[in-house]
Amino acid sequence: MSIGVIICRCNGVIDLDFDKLRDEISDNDVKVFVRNAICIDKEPWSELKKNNISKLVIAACSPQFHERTFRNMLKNVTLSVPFSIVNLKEHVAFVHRDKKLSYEKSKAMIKATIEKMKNIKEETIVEEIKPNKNVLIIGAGVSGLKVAECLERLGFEPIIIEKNERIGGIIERLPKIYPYNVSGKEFLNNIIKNLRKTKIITNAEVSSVLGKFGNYSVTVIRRENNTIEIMNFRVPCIIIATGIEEWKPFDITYLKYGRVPNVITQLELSEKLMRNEDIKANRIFMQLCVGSRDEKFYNYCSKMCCIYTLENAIELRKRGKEVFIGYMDIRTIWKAEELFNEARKLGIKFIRGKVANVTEKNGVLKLSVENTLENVVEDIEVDLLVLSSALKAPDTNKDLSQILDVELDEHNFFKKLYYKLREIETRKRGIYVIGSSTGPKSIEDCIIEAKATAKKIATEVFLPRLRPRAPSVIDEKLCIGCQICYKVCPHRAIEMIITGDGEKARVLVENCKSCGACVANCPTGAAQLEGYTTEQMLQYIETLIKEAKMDKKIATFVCYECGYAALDMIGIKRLKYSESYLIIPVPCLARVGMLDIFKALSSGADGVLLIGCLENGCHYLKGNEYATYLVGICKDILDAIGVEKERIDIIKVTNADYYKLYEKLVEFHKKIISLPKLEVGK
Amino acid sequence: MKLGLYPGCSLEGLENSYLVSLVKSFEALGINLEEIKDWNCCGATAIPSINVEFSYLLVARNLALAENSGLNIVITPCSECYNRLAYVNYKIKNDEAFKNRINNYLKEIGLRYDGNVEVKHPVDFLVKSFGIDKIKQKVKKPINKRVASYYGCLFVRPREISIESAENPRTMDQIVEAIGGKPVNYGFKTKCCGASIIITRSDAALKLIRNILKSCKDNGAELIVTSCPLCHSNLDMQQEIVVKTFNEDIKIPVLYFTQLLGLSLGLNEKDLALDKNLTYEMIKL
Amino acid sequence: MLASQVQKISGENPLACYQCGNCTGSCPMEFVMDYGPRRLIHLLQIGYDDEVLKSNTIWICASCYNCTYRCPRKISFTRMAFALKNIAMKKNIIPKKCKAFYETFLKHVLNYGRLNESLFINELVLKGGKDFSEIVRDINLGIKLWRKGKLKMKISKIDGVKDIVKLYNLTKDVIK
Amino acid sequence: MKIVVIGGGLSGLQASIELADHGYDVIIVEKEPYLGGNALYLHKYFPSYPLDCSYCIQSCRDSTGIRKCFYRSGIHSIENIKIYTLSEIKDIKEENGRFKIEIIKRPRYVDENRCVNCKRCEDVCPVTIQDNYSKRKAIYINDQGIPPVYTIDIKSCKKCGKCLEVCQTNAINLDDNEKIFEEIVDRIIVATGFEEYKPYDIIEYKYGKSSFVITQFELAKILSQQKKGLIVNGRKINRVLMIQCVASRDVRRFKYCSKICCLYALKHAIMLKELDNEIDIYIAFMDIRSYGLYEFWYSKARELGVKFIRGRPGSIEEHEKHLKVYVENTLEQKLQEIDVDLVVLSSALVPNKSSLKIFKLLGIETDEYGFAYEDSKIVSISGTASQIRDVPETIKSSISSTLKFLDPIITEEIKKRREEAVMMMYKTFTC
Repeated sequence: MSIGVIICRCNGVIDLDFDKLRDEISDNDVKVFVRNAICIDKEPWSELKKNNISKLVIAACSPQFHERTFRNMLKNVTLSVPFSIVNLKEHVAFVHRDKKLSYEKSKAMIKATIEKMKNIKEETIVEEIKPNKNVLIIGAGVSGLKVAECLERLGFEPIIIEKNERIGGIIERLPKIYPYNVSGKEFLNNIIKNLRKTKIITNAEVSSVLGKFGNYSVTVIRRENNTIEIMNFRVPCIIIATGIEEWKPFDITYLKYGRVPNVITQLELSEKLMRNEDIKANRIFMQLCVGSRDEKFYNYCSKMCCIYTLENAIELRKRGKEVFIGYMDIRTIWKAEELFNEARKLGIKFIRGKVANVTEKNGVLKLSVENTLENVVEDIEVDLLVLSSALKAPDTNKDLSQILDVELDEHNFFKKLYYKLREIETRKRGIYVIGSSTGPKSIEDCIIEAKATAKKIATEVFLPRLRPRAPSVIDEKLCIGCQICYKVCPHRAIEMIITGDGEKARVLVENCKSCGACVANCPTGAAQLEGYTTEQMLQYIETLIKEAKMDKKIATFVCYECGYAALDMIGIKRLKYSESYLIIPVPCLARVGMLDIFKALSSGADGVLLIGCLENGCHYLKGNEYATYLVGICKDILDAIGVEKERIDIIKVTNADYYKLYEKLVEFHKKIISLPKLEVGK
Repeated sequence: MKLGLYPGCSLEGLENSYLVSLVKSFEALGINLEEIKDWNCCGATAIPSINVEFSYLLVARNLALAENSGLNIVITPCSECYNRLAYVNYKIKNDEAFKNRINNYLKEIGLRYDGNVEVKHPVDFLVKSFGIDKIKQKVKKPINKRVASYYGCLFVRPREISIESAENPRTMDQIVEAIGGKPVNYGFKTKCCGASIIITRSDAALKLIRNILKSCKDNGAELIVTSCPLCHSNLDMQQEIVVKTFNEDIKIPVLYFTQLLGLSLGLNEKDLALDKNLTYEMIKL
Repeated sequence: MLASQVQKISGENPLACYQCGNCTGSCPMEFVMDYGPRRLIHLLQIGYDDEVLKSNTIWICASCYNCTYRCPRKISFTRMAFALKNIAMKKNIIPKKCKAFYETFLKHVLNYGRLNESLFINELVLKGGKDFSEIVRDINLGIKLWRKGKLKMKISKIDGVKDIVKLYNLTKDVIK
Repeated sequence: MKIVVIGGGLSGLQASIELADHGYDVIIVEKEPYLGGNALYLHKYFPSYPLDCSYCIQSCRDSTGIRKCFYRSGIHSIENIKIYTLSEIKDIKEENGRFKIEIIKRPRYVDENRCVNCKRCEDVCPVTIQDNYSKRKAIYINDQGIPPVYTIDIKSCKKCGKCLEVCQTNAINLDDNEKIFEEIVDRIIVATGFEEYKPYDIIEYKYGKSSFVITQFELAKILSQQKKGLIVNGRKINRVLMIQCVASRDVRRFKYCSKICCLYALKHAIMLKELDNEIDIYIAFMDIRSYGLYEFWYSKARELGVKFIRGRPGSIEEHEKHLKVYVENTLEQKLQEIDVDLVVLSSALVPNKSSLKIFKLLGIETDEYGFAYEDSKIVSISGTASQIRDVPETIKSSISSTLKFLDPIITEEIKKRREEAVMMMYKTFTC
């Protein structure tokens, strides 16, 4: 059993006293190889293979660039060993001037990594689940139906649960949908006619969901004619497609909705048009943004109302009615602009303003509205006032979010895993959210999301290995059932089970993303994450700090996502900062515990800096939030024991903001220098 | 629970009848009020126009005095005063920075306010805290009239301090119902009467008063009740001028809701200072 | 910048307004104003400070909070108007009648701690707070009030007048 | 299944990752030296707040986390993704249901398989190129770009040979030539994307005439370089005016609304305010279209003190030290003259120039502006080639574009490949 250390010279960029280094770190178990350009040169790797090593430390450039390159290299020489990478290029060679201190830093980092690797265990294989071909879809609106259609084509057998008696959602009520130029019903029928294997259950609601990705067990209650039917399903994935509904603007009392019969909402008008009802009114005023873009009700824009309002207005105008539209901004994005143009050409009157008063007399409504472009308050008499009311999340979302254990955002829509790139996923693996369940969406968007979700499910479920990476493990003997890990887990990958020995936590392996939040917060050390177990971390920190022979040392916990990338970027830009920063990479700042911080200080570090992702930008959802709390608590503790609390700090950055991080590094170092030497044990 | 009273300048002055009838009718209901000692003017809309910061302090002083004397609730009959007191109270309770700023000033005069006082309008107090049913039980002489309740602006707006819906309030109508009257529904319940500009722009204000009176009259009201001395003085005192200016028959008696309440509770007109109303002569009960 | 000054005093940010016009439509006094509330906020937004301060809008605002209640952006024009009046008064841009009214009001608050209404009206008339035609019009009313015994000449003054003056002096220079 | 993805922007990358995750072989053809497309130059993105960085894509199934920067996504070393940069498709021929594509690769002058990105060549290169917005050497690398290797700008290169001396892996070849490759593929994904219209033809706005009239994309590039305050062409900028709907919503040019310009104008306004609170920012608009949940950005910008003027400027005059913009404030019905230091045009977004050729080769119909309409069974349109989208929509559209190529039957070979990749991941303990 020996550990190989391969150090890359990178064409002379990494320039250390390699002989001395070899002497210092070699021993019986550790073999050191110094080579050049190991990312392109295959020769050093076959040499490793010959030397029969069982574990490997690669001291080269950023693993962010080349982790997969090295994996491929190892694969090419059929060497299957666990390995870890130390970054001597972006984190040392590019950023430091002093040769001696650079050497110390490099040595300490390599030595600490060797120590860590010594304790690494081979991974344990867990049994695999064979997922079945069902997928549960909640909501039978356009998104739900479309995703069922797509999944069917891929060989799935979807089950759709609809809480209402009728299927179709909001679109069913629209006489004409943009840009398809057909009625909502027709559009839906085109999808429904393709459904063969899909089971649609109406009047039904989900009552409980247990389990994990690949194997969720769902209970559905169906109520009809006073009978209750309970059904159970086992599904690998669940899709939330609960959609959106129109707000009834009773609360805006001055608009008199609900009190005067000829004040209706836009979708009520759509329904009338859909039923081909005769609209008796001759003068019609449509008010946009009723309740939406309003801080008091719904402060977002409902996106779709401009478009269906214009469709309705055009239809009515074509029937010879006089139509007014009151608006703040007309939001006909992309080619819907043609609707706006058409409406203008047809002579629909646009008034930039909001109806402020409504008085009714003998069926005639007198509206007063400021025409903001003319600076006059106009009194307009109409027969019908149509309110394009806000689109809002259904109230049932709250219950559903609790049953499914996924979060809602501030508007009661379902929260996406990540707002930019992972919009159709939720924090729980295997639970997808599509269509207007995450906010108002156009029909085109719903269709696209449905397709994308089908693709994602196919890839996840078809292919073997539902497990992502090494998950954390909870030792049942040590677990005291305190539920802390259960509560901090950002991906809800821990369940509490009742055993003969009381309540215990257990990892839902398939859902775990290996962030380490449970490890950092477990009071008994029951939760462990291979590579970052309590013991491995402490040993790493101790070796790192003790081996670095320098005046001031700063233990720098860097999250492996944006934090590490920003630090790399400083290297790439060759900005110079102090050698005192000794790097401790962690998967996410969630892994950093109080123990780790105080271990660093007691081992001789003068300061501790945590570098993580931007606010709202943590790749594991909650890590930087937890770390912020932790830093606050540690500061208080330091304060209480009479140590300067400025020694601990946290910064949240992205790659694009590397300069901010650079300034922070310079500033923090200055602060640490100004403080007296921290006496260990004090 | 100690109930305080903040009368305000108007109730000390021209509109003393409100104070008299309030105290009397509350007594009849078994509610005793303790006046805040050495209270000062709330600043109304005038002082905020001169200096916003100073206007907060005027209010804060009153609240601090109330807190000092252990009052839990301060009944503020004047809507203008209610608006100022309740708003500043709301800000102090919800904005820590604001609270500190105010207390820094108050320190200079040896006071401090921690936000333990609740400011309530009597209408709100009767309906929500005291209870409509309790009033019903005490009614001796039901008022069998069509009554238009005029709420005015300042105790339904702004939103932070609003007692109920600013567009269609019901509380005063509930009281009217409880004492046997028939509430009249009309469109100008919370439209402004122009009290704050009656002096500086009386021409405009008179127009507003006229609209309110006309709407009440058109909807068949026999009486108007108000809950604010400024609204009252506008609708009552200025009524004759309005009638003359617009040359319309929109005469209608205007009472304080406390006066009407007192009458139903069996108090006599003199006790309720009913005769001080300028429209007293029109009142036929 | 007037807009930022207004924000500082009132806590309301004029720049946050979307210009939807709901305030002007709701304003009971719009028919006598130079500019409606929306327009005034807009003038603030684009920095037409003189027009804002010289307009009669702020002096006509009846502080009914109707605009505030309905504003979809949760901005209060009423409070902005207060702040604007503060600033205008500091710059002495103020209609004559308003000047008399506010000065007398302040005098009462500082001298007595309260407003003594009967005295207040008298002083107001003397200071030119009322037009001649208004005085003539109101004489009848005055007589009526006198008969009813509503006008009382007793002055009420609080003990804490000293404190009030102190508070006033502390805040006098908040507006620059 | 072998699939070629034409275009290596955000959408092309996403589609490639999706297909590679599914075990298919992917070929990416990109005409620029680096993958990333428009995102490489945009610095920071919507829709997150605080503004997130733009060099971000979903991570592959066999790596940690939910997303990665371009350069560290490791796409260049995924076995079943082959990348052709500096390449263009010359011809596509259909043969028995498969396609034979001819790819022309322009020389990079640096061997992609030999360059180790040690940066020593850059240090010794004597030629510095200063373009409008940034500074670089003749041998350069895009810090975020994939592949992470150098490129020589041969037009500015003096062929002094200094880089050859320091390169220990012999990666540099100054006599590199154009090469032609042939690939046989089963399916095609078109992700050619969009670009910003350069509004030279709107003479009144003086774009191209004045160096202080720029477009939003150019501003993005400038912003990525700024550390404190805004300096453009050596002038300290105190007042900025942005003009919305330049050439879009214009029947003479582009009838459609470009959808995202309002959003990034707001983004830039907020970024400028955060960079230097003293900068006065005006946005001249017709309608602000911060649709859906993006409304937050509009109110945020308003609250930060960005000034909105409803009106479309008529003309811009250039003076010695400033620009004078004439705009009718339609809410005031008044002509306003505004003196500013910089005018930023939110110009229309149009299909990428090179996409037309591809569409023609593949027989894809387009609308009058060149956005693709319909796709066929074997060709899929991804991302902004068919319509303007924001980033989340682009991503979703790319994922959905791969759907129709998925085969419900997974071969044993694909299964094994996935298994191996995941097993390798378990062995890595850096993080």
